[in-house]
Amino acid sequence: MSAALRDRRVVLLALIAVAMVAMSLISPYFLNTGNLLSLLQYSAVIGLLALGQTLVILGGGGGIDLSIGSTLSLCSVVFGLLAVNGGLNPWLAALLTLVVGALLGLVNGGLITGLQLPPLIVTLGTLYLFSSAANVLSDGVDINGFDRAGFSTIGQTSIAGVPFQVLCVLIPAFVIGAFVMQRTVFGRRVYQVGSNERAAGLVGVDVKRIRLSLYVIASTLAAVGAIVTASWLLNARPTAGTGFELQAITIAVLGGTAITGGTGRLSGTFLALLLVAVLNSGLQLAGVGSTYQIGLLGAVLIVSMLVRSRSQTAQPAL
Amino acid sequence: SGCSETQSSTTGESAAANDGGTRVAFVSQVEGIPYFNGFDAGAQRAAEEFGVEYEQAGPATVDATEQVRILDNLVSQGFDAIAISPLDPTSINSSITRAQDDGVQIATSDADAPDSDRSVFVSQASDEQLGATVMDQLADATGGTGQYGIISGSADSATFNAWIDAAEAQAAAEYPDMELVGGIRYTTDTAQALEEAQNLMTAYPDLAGIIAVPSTAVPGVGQAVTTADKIGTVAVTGFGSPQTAAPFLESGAMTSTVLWNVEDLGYLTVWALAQLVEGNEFAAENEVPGLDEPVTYDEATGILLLGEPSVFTAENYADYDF
Amino acid sequence: MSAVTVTGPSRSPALVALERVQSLLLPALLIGEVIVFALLSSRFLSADNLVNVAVNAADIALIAAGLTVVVLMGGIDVSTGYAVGLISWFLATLMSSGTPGALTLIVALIGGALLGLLNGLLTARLSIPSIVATLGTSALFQTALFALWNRRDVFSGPVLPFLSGSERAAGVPLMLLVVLVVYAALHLVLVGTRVGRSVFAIGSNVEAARLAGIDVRRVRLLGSLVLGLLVGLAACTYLARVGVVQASSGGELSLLAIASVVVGGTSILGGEGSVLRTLGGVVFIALLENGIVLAGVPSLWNGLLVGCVILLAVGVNGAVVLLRRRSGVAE
Amino acid sequence: MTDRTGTVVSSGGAPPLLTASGITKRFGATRALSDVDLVVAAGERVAIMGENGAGKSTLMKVLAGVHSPDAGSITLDGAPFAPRSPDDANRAGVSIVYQEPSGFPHLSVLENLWMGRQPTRRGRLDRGAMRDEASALLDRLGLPARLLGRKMGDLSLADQQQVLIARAISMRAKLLILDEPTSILTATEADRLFALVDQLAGEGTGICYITHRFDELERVADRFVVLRDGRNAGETHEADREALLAMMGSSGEIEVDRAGHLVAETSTTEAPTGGHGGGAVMLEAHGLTAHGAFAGVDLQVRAGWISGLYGLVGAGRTELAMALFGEHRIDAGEVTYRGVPYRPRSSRDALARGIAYLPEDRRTQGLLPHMTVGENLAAASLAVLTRFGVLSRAREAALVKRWSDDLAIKAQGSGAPITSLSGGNQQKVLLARLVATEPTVLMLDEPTRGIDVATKSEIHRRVRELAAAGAAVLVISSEMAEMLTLADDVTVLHEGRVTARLSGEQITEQAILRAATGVAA
Ligand SMILES: Nc1ncnc2c1ncn2[C@@H]1O[C@H](COP(=O)(O)OP(=O)(O)OP(=O)(O)O)[C@@H](O)[C@H]1O
Ligand SMILES: Nc1ncnc2c1ncn2[C@@H]1O[C@H](COP(=O)(O)OP(=O)(O)OP(=O)(O)O)[C@@H](O)[C@H]1O
Ligand SMILES: [Mg+2]
Ligand SMILES: [Mg+2]
Repeated sequence: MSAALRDRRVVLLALIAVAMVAMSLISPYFLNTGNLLSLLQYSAVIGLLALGQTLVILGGGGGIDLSIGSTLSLCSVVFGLLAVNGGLNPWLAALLTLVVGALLGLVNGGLITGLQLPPLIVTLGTLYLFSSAANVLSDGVDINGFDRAGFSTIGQTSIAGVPFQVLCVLIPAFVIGAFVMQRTVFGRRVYQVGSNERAAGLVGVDVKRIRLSLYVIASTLAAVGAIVTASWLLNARPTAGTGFELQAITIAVLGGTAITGGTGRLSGTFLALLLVAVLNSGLQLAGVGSTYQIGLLGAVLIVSMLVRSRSQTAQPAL
Repeated sequence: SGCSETQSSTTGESAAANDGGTRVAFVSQVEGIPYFNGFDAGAQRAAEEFGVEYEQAGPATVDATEQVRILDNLVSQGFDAIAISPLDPTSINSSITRAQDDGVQIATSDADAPDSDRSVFVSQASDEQLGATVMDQLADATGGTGQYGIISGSADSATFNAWIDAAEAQAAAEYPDMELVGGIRYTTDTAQALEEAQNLMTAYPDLAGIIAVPSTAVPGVGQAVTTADKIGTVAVTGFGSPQTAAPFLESGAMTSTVLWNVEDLGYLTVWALAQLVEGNEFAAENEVPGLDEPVTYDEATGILLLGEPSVFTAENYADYDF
Repeated sequence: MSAVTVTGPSRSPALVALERVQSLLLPALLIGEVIVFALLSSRFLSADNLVNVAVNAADIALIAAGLTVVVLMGGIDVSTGYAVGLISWFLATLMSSGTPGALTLIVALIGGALLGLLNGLLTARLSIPSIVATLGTSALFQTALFALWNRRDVFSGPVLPFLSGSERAAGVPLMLLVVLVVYAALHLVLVGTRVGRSVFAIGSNVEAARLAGIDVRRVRLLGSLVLGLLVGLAACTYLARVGVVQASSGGELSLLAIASVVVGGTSILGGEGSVLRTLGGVVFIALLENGIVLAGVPSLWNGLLVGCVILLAVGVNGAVVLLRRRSGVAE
Repeated sequence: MTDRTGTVVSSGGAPPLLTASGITKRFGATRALSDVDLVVAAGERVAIMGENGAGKSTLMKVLAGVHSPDAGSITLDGAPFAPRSPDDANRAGVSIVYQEPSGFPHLSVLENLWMGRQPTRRGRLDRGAMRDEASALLDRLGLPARLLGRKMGDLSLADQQQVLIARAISMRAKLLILDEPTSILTATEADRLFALVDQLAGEGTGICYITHRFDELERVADRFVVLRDGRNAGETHEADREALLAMMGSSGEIEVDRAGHLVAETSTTEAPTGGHGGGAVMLEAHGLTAHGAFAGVDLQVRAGWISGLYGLVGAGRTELAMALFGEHRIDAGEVTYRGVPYRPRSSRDALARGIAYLPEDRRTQGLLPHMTVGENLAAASLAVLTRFGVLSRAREAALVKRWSDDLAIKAQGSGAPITSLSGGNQQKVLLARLVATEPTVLMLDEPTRGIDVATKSEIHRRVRELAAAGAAVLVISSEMAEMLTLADDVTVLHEGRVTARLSGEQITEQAILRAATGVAA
């Protein structure tokens, strides 16, 4: 859309290329593992959350979803209870979990658009609420004993070397998401609302409904993430999503989404996800510990914002 | 854990590793606790002894998904054998199966994944023995009667839950006059453990003892008893490494801490991994060069047992550097 | 039309009632909480217990006080927890190498000021939205702490006796007095000085503040600095309380501090609130966490209650604003 | 009328208090001020006049230290004056009441009066002093002292404005700037302000006074300086409306003699529509009331006809249009659309029916600043560009091309960011956005505010064509000339009530102004 944004994606691509070269120099295993695509396997879930987070932020009005990790945890527990303790067919349980995810999004979105409360605080409240509910429902313990046959397809198989959850969940989610955002009325409405909600209201957009649906979509994606996790690891944990919220925001912002809304693309988020995956994988191969990876991500985030605030004219600080 | 000081050596050596040396690795539960440093120290000693290369890594926070990522990553780096201390007993299973299929020997160590395809579980001591020992320690200090509390780590840690079950079983069997109060308190960090301990002491003024389960809770509980001026009134024991418990063993705030020799566990794990790479079978009783006691192996469960739990007290903690 | 009539729009009875609920919500919740817990546990109101609660809440209280200043200007900071951890490491290391406590306290304040200024620089000077900037610095602080910690827990006694819970005057821990002094001072500055009023002005209308000749950037930077200093002080009380610094010490404080500010009723959008309300929020959450343990509620329920309280507090706020808008009172 | 000159010596003959010469100020592509001169003597009351967007506020903001000029110099009391901030200017003795409300809604009136310059004693605010002086101030404006404790945001806009005036006065400035201070004040409030201005001028304060109200000119000013398109357009000591309007008039197309002009206009371009009362009534309001905004309004908008809605700023025109568009609460009254009762609920409903509205504030209500020219233009037409929710790019491109050609929008392609366009072209995009929905009723709120002359006449021409093609058009404008050229009939609002309904020969500037200022009512 704007030159700065195009830059952002070019910058990300360049960074990815540099990181790939650097990583393959640092570690001889980086390239010859043969399946670079499987890099994304670990990022599939966080990718889904970042996708939802991007949409919520794009919708403007201070939109942000801090509860997205807790939503994943709660959905994970719900799924476990339904599939294991309730003895439901896992596919049916998955379907019901999606419904629960959507309802949780409705709680967030309803409070935010209905009562016009600041998203940061509402989702901070539900961050505590949902994760605690997950703990209470599961008694804090993880739930396992899933029916292995069939259901583990999502998390445990791969097609032509590409993990199923990447090929059939993550990539389709982004492709559909990008299509919706760029080619449909809904997507266009989201950008309108994020760009100038007053103007959007005057061209006939139901601002509240659009924003509400963004929170519902984000939570539903978190529910998908919960199902993928459950199928992949064959257990459901009340802490499955702890800490993911900040990572998801980081990736969305790194991908070029302005925290004030209206600017950003899913392709940017995807590239940011890719960059993070390459960095994490490469650093792990090089024997650099996980905590250092977190720090590097923080540094990349700040530097990318610095580049951004220079290229843009006086962005208001929140 | 893959920290800075090992980093340079491992990256330097990994190039040489392509020349055919045996390379083994261990995935800890989390980076950043002294316990796994002790493990690392023992493991490095064994690596030198047996001429293999050793590397250790772990997630930044207690996160099972991250463990899977690290294990898969190590597999793709072409390690010959890898041990892991799984955070939960199931999520790692499919990765273990895949690794075994790729010809990488996988052992569990420190914690088990019983339903997985792991080749062996290197056990520090059985959960039953650990739980029973800690209960014995507590009962010893309190004279076998009174109220006690348990402060655990995150609720979904299988290892902690197994120890707690064993401790409660031991209490039921041996110490009928000991009463668990306040339920099991789950905590995430030292500060929270401290608060929980204080609150327990407030809610139950006659509290006779506290068991601090995770190593993060140990200093918190020790500190709480110290600040509450209840040294000698409330007995504290738990599963902390001796260095973590040191100040409190010294001051008497903790009567003892129950663990095993983690360095030996690291040592034994590397030895076991080396055996797996060589293709050697374990005997029912194994002489391990460098360990004083022989190590037993249970063919049926595939468990290699280091031995009895160790009890660390003010007298002996200084001998251990973890 | 006479000019003397003040043409304020009339308030509906519902709005008036709700506004009263809004201003009385926190006191009411506090009283309710105290009554319920006192009934459930006879120990709840004991002096010992209350002292414990106060001592344990000291670090959150100090952080939340500084955070209130930042939030009043429409900002936010999610890096305070690891900042406390990072500074604590330096303090513990200094203490265990025998550095005098007074010197260590100065280091704590300088360290806090530096971290605060870093955040201030990124937000006030370089115009990075504060949520993004502090997410980034939080990650950096966490990693720095991990690197410094380098596999060694550092044990340390209190930096200075009066910053620990053990030193008391007439049964009241001096630490509590330190906290109260900080709150009183901050309150007086915010209410009674020019720069304090500027903080509110910036949060209420940045553009108008600029036009009124307020150096917005400098006041923002100052806010970050104050928060930083208090984070430094909080590191001292944290260390005195916990006695050990580990790889992820302090991380849990960030969100709790924000929750305290919000439950207190300071508007996250800036312009409205006070440190005294924040103090109420801190007390409320601290008593809640303490009370449910004493009442024998399983610890897993903690978050559920905290979450509900946050939502209740902002929900009432939101309803007031909404009614106000509906009855045509200009916002 | 005097010619434009930088060396006008003011009435008193004393050395001028303030001299600004050659002031130039650009905002990106727009040139708000070009080489403007201004002289104010001590105790002199100078009215700054000009149409919307002429640069009046910008000039004042330069004097007040808000904007630093790109070129030019200022002296104050004979010394060079280059304020770098409003604070600088205050200290030097320049204070200002801004056109836009600039208070702190969450803070008390007392605080609003003193913010940024509170008196202190040993570092602490001296509340006693603040309160004493503030009460005296409010008293001068006829406001009760109990207002001091009220929250600014709880006051009416007029009271807020008076607080801001009190604030500016309290600075005891050498130069006091009042930018349209009376636009939302009642007559009594305004009178009190005028008395105050006289008093201050008598004490030697120089006054710069901006207003669009001709009826108050004589009352407030000794001299009238006119700006046009960011340049000096002349000045005079006489409050002569005709002369002033001639100086202000931004193009030769607008004649002061309305009658002759209208004849010329209607006889050529508007022949098909004008003169016969237009076609069918498309939108009609009866006794429409929204408390606090407008009351008992009757209004008709007819096909093939341009209805004007005039009023001073704050008369409630925007609220009325918004109400018809479904975006403002209606407390009483009826609306019919094509003779059928219609309850406006939302802009979506209205647009679906063919009722379109061009908002008055381009920046906050119209533009989608992060989006492209094409996306902005097509924003209201998405429904017709889609099948099953999927946008047809080809049809979108065709629509964008058609209407941007139609309105001759100058942009580097439809993919260019909307922010890269000049204000006039941005406005054309917004107009094209509405026209592209092919509406039957078009409500245009200040359609040419702040845009250049050429674009203005283009827009006027296009609006006439639309009416000629059968659209029912309602034009809201604060600009007399625009009313006179465009409207076939004029409804005048004063404080929310209709004070005149004029058509044909009745439409004279005098009649409109009298009704707008409430004189006729
Ligand atoms: N901050 C700004 N950024 C960009 N353009 C601006 C800015 N301020 C003013 N302008 C532009 O400068 C021109 C002059 O504006 P100004 O506000 O000075 O007009 P005015 O004579 O005060 O009009 P009005 O009678 O409507 O108040 C307009 O085209 C306006 O759009
Ligand atoms: N309740 C309100 N809150 C905030 N601003 C208001 C309110 N009512 C009116 N205004 C502002 O006051 C100004 C004049 O009000 P209004 O829209 O009623 O008059 P108008 O006749 O449409 O005048 P104009 O279109 O010339 O501004 C507008 O700029 C409007 O934004
Ligand atoms: Mg103006
Ligand atoms: Mg208007």
